[in-house]
Amino acid sequence: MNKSIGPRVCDIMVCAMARLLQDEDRVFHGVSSQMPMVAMALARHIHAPNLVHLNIPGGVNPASIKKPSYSSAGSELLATGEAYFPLEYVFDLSMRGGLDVAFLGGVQFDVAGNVNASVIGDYHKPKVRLPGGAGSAVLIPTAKRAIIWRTKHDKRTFVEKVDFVTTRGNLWKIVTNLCVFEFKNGSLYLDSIHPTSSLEEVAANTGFQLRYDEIRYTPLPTEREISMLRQIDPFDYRAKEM
Amino acid sequence: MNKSIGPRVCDIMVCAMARLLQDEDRVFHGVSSQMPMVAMALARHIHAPNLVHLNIPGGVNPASIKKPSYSSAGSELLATGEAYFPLEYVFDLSMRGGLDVAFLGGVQFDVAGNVNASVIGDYHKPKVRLPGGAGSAVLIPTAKRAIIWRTKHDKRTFVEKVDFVTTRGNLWKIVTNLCVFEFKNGSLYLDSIHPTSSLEEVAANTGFQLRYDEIRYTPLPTEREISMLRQIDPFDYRAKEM
Amino acid sequence: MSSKIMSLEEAAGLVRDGDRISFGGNVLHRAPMAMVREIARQRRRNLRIIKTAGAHDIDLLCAAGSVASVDAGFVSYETEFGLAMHYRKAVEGGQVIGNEHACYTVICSLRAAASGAPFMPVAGLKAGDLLQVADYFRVIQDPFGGEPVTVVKAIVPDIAVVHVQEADDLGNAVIHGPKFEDALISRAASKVIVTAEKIVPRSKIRMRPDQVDIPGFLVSAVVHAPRGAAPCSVEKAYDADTKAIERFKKLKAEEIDIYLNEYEMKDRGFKVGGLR
Amino acid sequence: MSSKIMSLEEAAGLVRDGDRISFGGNVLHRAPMAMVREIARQRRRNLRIIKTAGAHDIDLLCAAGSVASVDAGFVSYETEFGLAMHYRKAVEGGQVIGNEHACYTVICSLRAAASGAPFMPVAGLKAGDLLQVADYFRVIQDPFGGEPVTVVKAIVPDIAVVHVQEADDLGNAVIHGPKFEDALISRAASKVIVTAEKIVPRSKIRMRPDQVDIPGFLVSAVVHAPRGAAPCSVEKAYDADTKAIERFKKLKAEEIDIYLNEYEMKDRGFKVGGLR
Repeated sequence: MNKSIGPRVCDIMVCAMARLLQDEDRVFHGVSSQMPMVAMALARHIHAPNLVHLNIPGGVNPASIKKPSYSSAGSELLATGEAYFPLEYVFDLSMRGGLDVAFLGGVQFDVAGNVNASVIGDYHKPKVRLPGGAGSAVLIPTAKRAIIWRTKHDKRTFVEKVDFVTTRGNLWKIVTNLCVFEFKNGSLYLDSIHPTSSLEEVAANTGFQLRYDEIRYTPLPTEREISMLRQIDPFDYRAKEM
Repeated sequence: MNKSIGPRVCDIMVCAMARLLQDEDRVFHGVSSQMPMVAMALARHIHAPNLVHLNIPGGVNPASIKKPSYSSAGSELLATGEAYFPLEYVFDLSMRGGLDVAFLGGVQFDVAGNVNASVIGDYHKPKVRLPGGAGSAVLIPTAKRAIIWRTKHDKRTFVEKVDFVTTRGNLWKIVTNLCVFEFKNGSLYLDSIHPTSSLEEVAANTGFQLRYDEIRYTPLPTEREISMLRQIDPFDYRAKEM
Repeated sequence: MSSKIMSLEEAAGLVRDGDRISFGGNVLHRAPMAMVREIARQRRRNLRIIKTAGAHDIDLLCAAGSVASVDAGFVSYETEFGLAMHYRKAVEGGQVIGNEHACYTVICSLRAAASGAPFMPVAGLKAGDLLQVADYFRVIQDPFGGEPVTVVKAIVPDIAVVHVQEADDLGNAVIHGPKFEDALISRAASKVIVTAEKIVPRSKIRMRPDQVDIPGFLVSAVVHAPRGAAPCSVEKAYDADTKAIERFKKLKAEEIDIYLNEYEMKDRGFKVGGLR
Repeated sequence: MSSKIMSLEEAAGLVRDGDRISFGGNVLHRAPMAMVREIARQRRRNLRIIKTAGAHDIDLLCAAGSVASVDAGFVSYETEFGLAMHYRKAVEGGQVIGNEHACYTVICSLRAAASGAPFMPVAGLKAGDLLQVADYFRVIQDPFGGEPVTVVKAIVPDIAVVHVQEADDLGNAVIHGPKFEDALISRAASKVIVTAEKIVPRSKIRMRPDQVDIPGFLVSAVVHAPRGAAPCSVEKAYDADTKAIERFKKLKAEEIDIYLNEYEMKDRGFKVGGLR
């Protein structure tokens, strides 16, 4: 890795997400999800060759994710895939307990592991109408491990109590631009801090008291990971959200 | 028609069934259903060009029904069709009120319009286990008009009370080798007697008291119908059940 | 059998004020934008939109004031285009009711409709405020003795609009690439309008009947609509027109007519029977 | 990714006594007969079969004494071959429980399984003795205030066996012609065995991923089984062998081994890695 540039947060996030995936995991990402899409491809190339990559257009294990610049639901995912397994069947799969990992978004998260993707303020008269939970309300309760990623870690996002509980359930990790949280024993715990951030920064941008067992740092991307990332994501879609 | 041969019962039955179909009707036949299959093709060629022919292999409006000699669920129905609409969607269509006519079998029928395709004797310890109702239990209640055909009209088939009510509902007509029944006002009525049979024969082979408004005879096939039948069903599958 | 080909204007006439309407495609892919624009130009009102994940279609109709409610799992452009601000403002302003669904509960509502059932079980919807605030969810007992299960109410769209690559004049429609929920909405809805990049001969469709995604007998109108999904993408035809989307996103609601007029000639083309 | 190719014998070993098992195909078309025969040869017992409409598959396993129950809408050969007499006698003799379904209620049971739901509404099942005698149906209230609705209990097959024209070694399977409920049972079951007329290279499947009916990740075993549906038919490969079916139909239950032995060499072929 070129030290003069230093590690980029998006690379740290994508590698952290990729390492959460195990071989043979069946993993789903939705729309507006370039980072998980790249993370899944990275995992398949590095340590999880039998990972099953599922997505909205229904392409199983797409060979390429290079084309759909503005979309993580583009037809290339099917065109370069090995089979067609459309969205409604991915949901069914999770409902019957057959989905290992779901990558999901969300706008507000609280210390108790509740996720809000619906509204700020009252549901029937919202101050802010959010885009909606997409798959979250059914996938977070049913996927064996739900991973949330979020590139804007601030006090409006990580709150003591969410305005609206879109869903809760098998939340496992939240990967942000500053750190990784783990949900365990009914609470969000600080799991690791990105080397590009600090405990102080995370605390200053989190709306609840941080809990942690020990201070750990998210491992930096390896050279192999970075070079693989350049290969599978040459147009740097993983940086789009930053 | 060649008078020296005389009208065949199978032709009378198929033509009677075809005439029950109206233009634009969505019509379904199942397995072991060569006669309805031929009747539907006949109707499409004679008076119902916009009839929608639905079947188990899922071929919509097959251009040909010549090949599947032993089957009315053969792949030719799809291969020569205009679209694919599989069985499960045909059922759904009927459930939501979108199927006009269903052709169904059955083994026992009673004067009150009950249909038995399941067992003779006790359900849990049957004296005779019948093949089963296939689609009947959900199609007879939901298709707008259910037509039953039966090539063996006898007292074991047409009874005062069936051993087991597999289903009941929108039964409309029963076309047999002797006559046509109509179900109305909660009872089976003798609708028309085939010219090849007689009131006495129908009465002698029916296990309940015949009801009828007037004595009518089923119209004979026209020359045009017979010549069309020879064209669409050259191998005479319509006679297979006789 | 008689042709169902209509002009875009005629077909849009099948849509009534207050209709429940469902659009094919997903987010920026294969949304039936030509028909969406025509519906807006015809000033349809109080539409109740149903879609798993919408973007430009829902946003445009909200901007045009054509919408009463939206039942969707997700309404937003993808990452680089940001949020669907017209939708958002319309909900925040109280003009539009935003019924929050999971994409899957929309699917289940449509499955219920397609199978004539009043509701559909949703095994995964187990927790959260949605069960309290949304009157289209109910938790019921499992009559077979298992855990209680959430069910979602059926939604029967009055009309479904689907944009495809190829259709014949009977409405037999072929989708290339991802099909999303298009076939499902065609079975759930009372009427179906197909808009197609290309009208192909019946004989071509008959060569591969198994490739037909929507059978013609479910279809009420077929519209020849080249570039009928633009500025959204169509597999094997064109990619999303990112500049047009960005331009749209800068418009205020009162400027929407400019946008609709720009597309009017392209959308309507020449009349049926004429050249396109 | 590693190959899932197995011999017929090995794959049949995945089937356990007492399993719920569902077969692909419909009546005389594309039934996975090679696997059915191997299961019978391996003397599997107490199988609980689930199929919309079965014929030779169910009849043969009943003759072989492998069956505890059958959940089906229809069990019979087509017109000219008559009834499935082994099935019939087994039910009449009390050895086999014949659970009467409509083909559609089997479909709904499997849809419930595929979607993790405990039950599925069946809008059309409104009357008749089945509602009284069958404990897998219940009439429940519509929580949204409509008419009461019948629901059917989910059936999760332990194993699904599907015979297809083409599969790669990962289990990505392509069905030509009618697909019947094969894809549905592959999603409803806990394990899936694919038997295939032809094993094709992964690269061939990747040329048309949208044509794959069953994705490999759902599949536990892939068996190369040329003529694996005979004497039933396979679209584009062979028609039903009416003589073989007629011969079988004349056999008594105690003569079934003769029939199974006749097919043994053909069914098993040579071992994996050898010629076939």
